[in-house]
Amino acid sequence: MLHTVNKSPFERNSLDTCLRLSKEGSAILLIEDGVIAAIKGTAESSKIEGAVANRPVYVLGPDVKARGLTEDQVIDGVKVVDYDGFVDLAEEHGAHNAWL
Amino acid sequence: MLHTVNKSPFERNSLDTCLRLSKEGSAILLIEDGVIAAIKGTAESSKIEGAVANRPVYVLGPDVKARGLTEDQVIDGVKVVDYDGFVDLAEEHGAHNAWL
Amino acid sequence: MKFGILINEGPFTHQASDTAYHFTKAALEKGHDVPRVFFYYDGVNNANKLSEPQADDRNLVKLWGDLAAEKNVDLVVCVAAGMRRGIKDENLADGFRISGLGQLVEAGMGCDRLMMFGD
Amino acid sequence: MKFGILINEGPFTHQASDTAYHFTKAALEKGHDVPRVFFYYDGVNNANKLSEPQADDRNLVKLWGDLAAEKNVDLVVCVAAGMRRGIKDENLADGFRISGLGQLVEAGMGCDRLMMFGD
Amino acid sequence: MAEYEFDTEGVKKTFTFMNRKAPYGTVYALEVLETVLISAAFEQHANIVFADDGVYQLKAGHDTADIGMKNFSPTFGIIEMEKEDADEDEDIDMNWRIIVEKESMEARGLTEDDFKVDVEVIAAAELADIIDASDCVIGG
Amino acid sequence: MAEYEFDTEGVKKTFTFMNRKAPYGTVYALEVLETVLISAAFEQHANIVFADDGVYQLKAGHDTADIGMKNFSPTFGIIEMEKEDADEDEDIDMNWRIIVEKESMEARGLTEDDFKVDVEVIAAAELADIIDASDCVIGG
Repeated sequence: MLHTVNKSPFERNSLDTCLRLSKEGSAILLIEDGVIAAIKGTAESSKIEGAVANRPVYVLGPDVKARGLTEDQVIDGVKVVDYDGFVDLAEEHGAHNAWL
Repeated sequence: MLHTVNKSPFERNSLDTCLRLSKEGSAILLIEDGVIAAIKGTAESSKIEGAVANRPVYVLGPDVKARGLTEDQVIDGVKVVDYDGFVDLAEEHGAHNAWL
Repeated sequence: MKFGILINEGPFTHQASDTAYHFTKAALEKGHDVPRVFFYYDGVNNANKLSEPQADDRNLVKLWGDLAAEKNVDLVVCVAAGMRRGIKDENLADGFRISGLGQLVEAGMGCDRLMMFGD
Repeated sequence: MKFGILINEGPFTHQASDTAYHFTKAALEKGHDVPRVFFYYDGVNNANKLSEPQADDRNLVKLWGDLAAEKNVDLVVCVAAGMRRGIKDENLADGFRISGLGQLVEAGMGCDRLMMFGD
Repeated sequence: MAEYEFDTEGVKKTFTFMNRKAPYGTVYALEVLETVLISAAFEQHANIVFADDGVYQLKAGHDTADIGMKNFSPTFGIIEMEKEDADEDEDIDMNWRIIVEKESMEARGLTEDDFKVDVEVIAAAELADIIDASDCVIGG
Repeated sequence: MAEYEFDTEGVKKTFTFMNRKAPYGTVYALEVLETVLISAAFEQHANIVFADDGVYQLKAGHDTADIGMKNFSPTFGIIEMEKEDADEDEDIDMNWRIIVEKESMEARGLTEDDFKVDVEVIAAAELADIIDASDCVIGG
């Protein structure tokens, strides 16, 4: 299963619920305002720092750039993908679960 | 100033920000999904239990009832008002600040 | 007292327009003035005359229009927000008019309170 | 692989339709099929033919319509959600059609993946 | 416009309908339940899941008279009937589960007795397995 | 339709424009800034406040080419010019402040140097007083 989270962890509980209701090992892709969770050195960074230990985590590069953030600010272990990569992840990981 | 919060404290950070960026003594009215914050015995009740100590807190009764909740579940010190009461609060407390 | 109303969201998906409507109605019934309601962002969708809710549900487009007619409320749809979202003269419901964002600033300046409802 | 797409929000206010569009385009360019995009909730507003964005902004209504024409994508607007929100034949943009919610369930049944974009 | 015809003959999938939003503040609850009902016509399996503030959708006693909005909770009665029919009729191969996440319920001080319909209360870890095994996830 | 004419002659109020949402995930940032610009035509005072994820609206280097959305951040250049004009021209009685909440900025690991325009960084307690003293609050 491919989980996507499109909300900032500062604003909503979507990432928390995704982490609680998804299986270890299943993939998470952070998109839209959800990319904020993938940034190093914030008060919310620990959530994704913890997640990368037990599952693949990806972030959508176009959404990172749009918000004036850069790939070198992305937490270690989180892979940056573009829309092509999003399609590949959807193909590889089975059903899509969007945590809105 | 009359602050309104229309989001559940479980879902969003709106109530936290309202409490942080409003003056002690200024009034808060919980409306729409924000009424969830006014309910006793939840994991989020402590926020409004703390707020009633230093400011007037109100909750919109029609929104409480709509969600299958009752006035006796409302935290002590929180006053229940209807839309008429909302208008009166807006008149009495100065500018309106909606924390969305 | 004069209340100006700002509505940020359309009907159905968010409760904002419902709450604003009940507030406006209560204010008018208490003898206050509500000279203007301004529809901005997705709020412009409250003025879509094609909206046709289920028979057992409320019809906010009509409720706003009726209130405007009965109580002389000026319902203003932001022209720029409406253009983007496809709310124009062609599909504008009765009781609404289209004008600029200056009409929101004027409502803030000219009313004792500006009340905002959104998501 | 067959991808079905579900879009829950309209253009402009939320990014959902933008993301869905870029996903769909990328999938088609990689040689996948996207037989159907289903517009539900406020997503029906993506089919409002009167939408006229600023000249320097993207026009999602047109982008979806063009993609449908070029790549044979079936753009389906939910009839019930559209009625409520005033999206009907009168203002339906080119490339979209109106049908029932069963078309969403069928897309879920008939595609390898159902991708959802919303708020 | 390119009308597409899916060949869904004999297709049996498991849909998870995810309900995470409080009722009435947004319309998602009502419109997700409409999708659940439609899926019955196609005899698909369904996990109708309530988590986060979505558990309030199930609360008994919704009274929307004073907010003037349509009370959608009678729909649960129809869903319960559809589920009972499917459970009892051997000719209907449709497994519906109405599931509440235990952690979300407890965080809100609610118990099973608060709900309008019979539900399975399932802890997050086990619910994660159920969701993971489904084919399509709809809702928000 | 009942077109209303306000008598706003000589009225001077303080508007607080509250920006709490991340850019691009929603359009509020762009549309609030349009309101800020219009308010200049009426020479009103303004607190243009950035808190919560709204601080990312000010981040330098927005590059929206790959998401295909309009980059609204050049608007900050216009706002800064309007503010400078008002600050320097004695005939314009319009006090604009561009304010970032210190706590929100720090929680996101940001500093003043990250922003596209000059801002006042103000702690929550003091910002509460500034907001409380305003006449109209617009934004989300």
